[in-house]
Amino acid sequence: MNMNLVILASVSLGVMGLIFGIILAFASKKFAVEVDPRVSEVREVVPGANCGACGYPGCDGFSNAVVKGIAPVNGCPVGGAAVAAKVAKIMGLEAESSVKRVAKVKCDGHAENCSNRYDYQGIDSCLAANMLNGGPKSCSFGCMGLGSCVAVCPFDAIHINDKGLAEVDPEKCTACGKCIETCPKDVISLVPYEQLTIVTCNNKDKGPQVKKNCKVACIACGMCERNCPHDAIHVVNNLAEIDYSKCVNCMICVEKCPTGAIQGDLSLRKMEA
Amino acid sequence: MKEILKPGAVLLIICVIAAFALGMVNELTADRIADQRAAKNEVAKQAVLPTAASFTDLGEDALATVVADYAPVTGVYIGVDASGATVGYVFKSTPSGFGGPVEVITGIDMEGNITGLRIGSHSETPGLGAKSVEPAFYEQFAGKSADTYVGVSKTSAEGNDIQAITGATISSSAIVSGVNASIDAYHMLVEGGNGN
Amino acid sequence: MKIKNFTNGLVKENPTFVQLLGMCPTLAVTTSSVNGIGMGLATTAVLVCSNMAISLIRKVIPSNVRIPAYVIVIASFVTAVGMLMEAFSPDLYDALGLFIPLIVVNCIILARAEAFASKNNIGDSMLDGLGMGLGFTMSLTILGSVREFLGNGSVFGISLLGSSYQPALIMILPPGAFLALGVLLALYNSRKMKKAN
Amino acid sequence: MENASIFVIMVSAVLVNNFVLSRFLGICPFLGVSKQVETAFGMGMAVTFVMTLSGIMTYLVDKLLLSNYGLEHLQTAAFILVIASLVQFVEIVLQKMSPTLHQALGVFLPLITTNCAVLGLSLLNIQYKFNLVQTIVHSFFAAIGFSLAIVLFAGIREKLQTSDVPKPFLGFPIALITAGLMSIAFLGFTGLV
Repeated sequence: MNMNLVILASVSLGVMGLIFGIILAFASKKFAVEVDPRVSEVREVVPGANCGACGYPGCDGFSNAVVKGIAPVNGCPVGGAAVAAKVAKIMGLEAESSVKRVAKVKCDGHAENCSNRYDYQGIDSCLAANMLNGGPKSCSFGCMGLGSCVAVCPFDAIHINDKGLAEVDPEKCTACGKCIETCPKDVISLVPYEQLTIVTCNNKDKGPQVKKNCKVACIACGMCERNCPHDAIHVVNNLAEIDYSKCVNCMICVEKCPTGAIQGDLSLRKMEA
Repeated sequence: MKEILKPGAVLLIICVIAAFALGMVNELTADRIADQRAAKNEVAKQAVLPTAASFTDLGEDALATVVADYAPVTGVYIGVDASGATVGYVFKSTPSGFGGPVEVITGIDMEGNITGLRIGSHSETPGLGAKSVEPAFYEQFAGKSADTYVGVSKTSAEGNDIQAITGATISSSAIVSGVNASIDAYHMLVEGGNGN
Repeated sequence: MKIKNFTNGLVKENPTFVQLLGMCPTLAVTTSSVNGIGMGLATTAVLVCSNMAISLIRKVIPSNVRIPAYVIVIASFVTAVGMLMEAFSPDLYDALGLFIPLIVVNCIILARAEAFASKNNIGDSMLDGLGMGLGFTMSLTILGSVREFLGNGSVFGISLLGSSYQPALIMILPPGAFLALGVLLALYNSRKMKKAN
Repeated sequence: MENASIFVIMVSAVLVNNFVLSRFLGICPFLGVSKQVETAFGMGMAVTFVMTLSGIMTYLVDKLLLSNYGLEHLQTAAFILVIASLVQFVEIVLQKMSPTLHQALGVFLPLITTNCAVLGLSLLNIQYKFNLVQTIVHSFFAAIGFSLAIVLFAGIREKLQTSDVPKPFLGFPIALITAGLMSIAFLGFTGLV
């Protein structure tokens, strides 16, 4: 059992290992590519099957896309909700990701409330109509009901209702944000699933001018702001805005609003004790 | 500085453990493997030259000339019977076949006939070149005369030719080249007279 | 210790038919079903040990030298197994000895180490190694028997087609391996497609 | 083989015993990275760089360290360590130099490490008892053989995308059969040297 051969073997291979270890460490420092640390974090969380179902070249591709903001947080179908939640956390969207959110159309300007300036005969899409001097409706902030959002929704969660306005089905909506992106009027926004009190108006013009165009528009009178016991609603550039974390759906604002621009089903109101 | 050394240190430890383990295993097994191989060799020598009782190695210098002139031949053993008379020679040659060197052990008796052939260690493709270890192939050499070269034919073999393994002509011709080199060495040793 | 890790390697992510890894030994060795089994079992043994070893030391290894570290572990396992086998069980070595050096360069082992063992605990890694190894053995045996059947009319050495059959020698030669695997993969896909719709 | 001239080694490494189509080494990247010609070419260059350098380094390690201290049993482990570190180095440099090629090679770059071609080459260099010059030539042209095979294969596979292949044969099956036909063609070279 001549031991020195064994020791010689271990020493020689050990030294070679050491040299290569140092060279590699040095090289990885010198050639370090500034990789956004979040990319490796996302890469850790994603299943790593490189299956490409998300449409990106493997998980590395997907992680880069998520960190760059191109890919949606729930873009990994294989990972499902669990991975989406983790990725969202990494991407700093903690607040929303814990609360389930759905899209909501902030406009009630159907035919009786808001008249048309001209009769639009053309391609059945809001984007096209919007190019014609802001669309047929007299209120240039409202929903034109021509369905660009319906065309783009991958989950069939938004439709034009009988009143000619877009309406979201909260059960099907996955908050993917595609309708928000396409709507030329930016009249759709993400709202917590349980939120019952909604400001159904998107008009940021001054009060008197707005009254001419739409009967149920927000005229920025500030009644809601003054009467809200929870300081959950404020008028920001002539439009009432609800802070969903503070609002308890007591619906006092719904009663106080002179034009009915804030809507909520009073039967479901939650008066505190 | 520390994070440059850390990988090096980790690799160092892993390599040392791996090398130490390999070294120990090698110590444990080296001599057993050597015995095994020697035993196999002994068996092979006995098989190719059945008439010999024991084998002695060829003289140093004679071996040197043989290895120099007759390339793939690497070892020569003289077979002697119980009474000590030389009954033949066993030549070990390592021609390179398809996958690497093939150890060919050829026995030639004093009358100039090949008494037998065995294949030692080889790395030919399994199912093809590796078939050379089967009796169907190496039995063909026994009885061939050492006066002329042994030939290889793909189809039916007659006279001093042997039938190549189907699909492994490279391996078969490599083995035959080892045999022919052994035949040359045999002639040199026998006619040359310094076969002691 | 989920059983899924084991079954996953058998069919769903079969290393040969689905991931197309470990091609070098697969094509070179499967000239007969016996070789196929030999190679498969030898690889399984090494795969299980190396998966367990790597999952043991995964926390210690900094990521920029992880490949050299894993590879050293695998190579020493393989050499050690080869030496021990040659010393203590010569007849097994005669049968499998030829495959041992081939295992070192088998892509499956590093692929599983990199993709699985470096992320999971020892139990799952062992199961995954076993599953992948047996999946590999299974596909190798199938490929080996097909090639042997066409190549010299026998399976497991038992000649089925008798001497009248003129063997399609190409199947034993290297190109045959490509063709056989290609057709087998196509059958595998068509069966999966039929099951899908 | 050890006294073969440079030209003989070259022809045998590229054509006769082509590493992919006759010796069956390095098939995993050969199948995995041959979807487009430029990635195949990139892979070929990366493998050429790795194989040539690792051929030389393993030869030196063997000559200086292993052979004269009787450490042959460490051969596989030492060679693999050299190759793995070399590949890791290439990966780091490539990530910096050309991220697109690094992205395209992706998972197959670490697979070069266990690539049978690279280790097979190192072991063959020792088996054939080459001297340094012969080792360099053999390593380089073996890699050229590999690159030749993979680029040719990628060219055919690109054509295959547009041809109507029966449904179950799409993807790897048809690729394998093409590789089989190519390897039959390369069988023609056996015995040339």
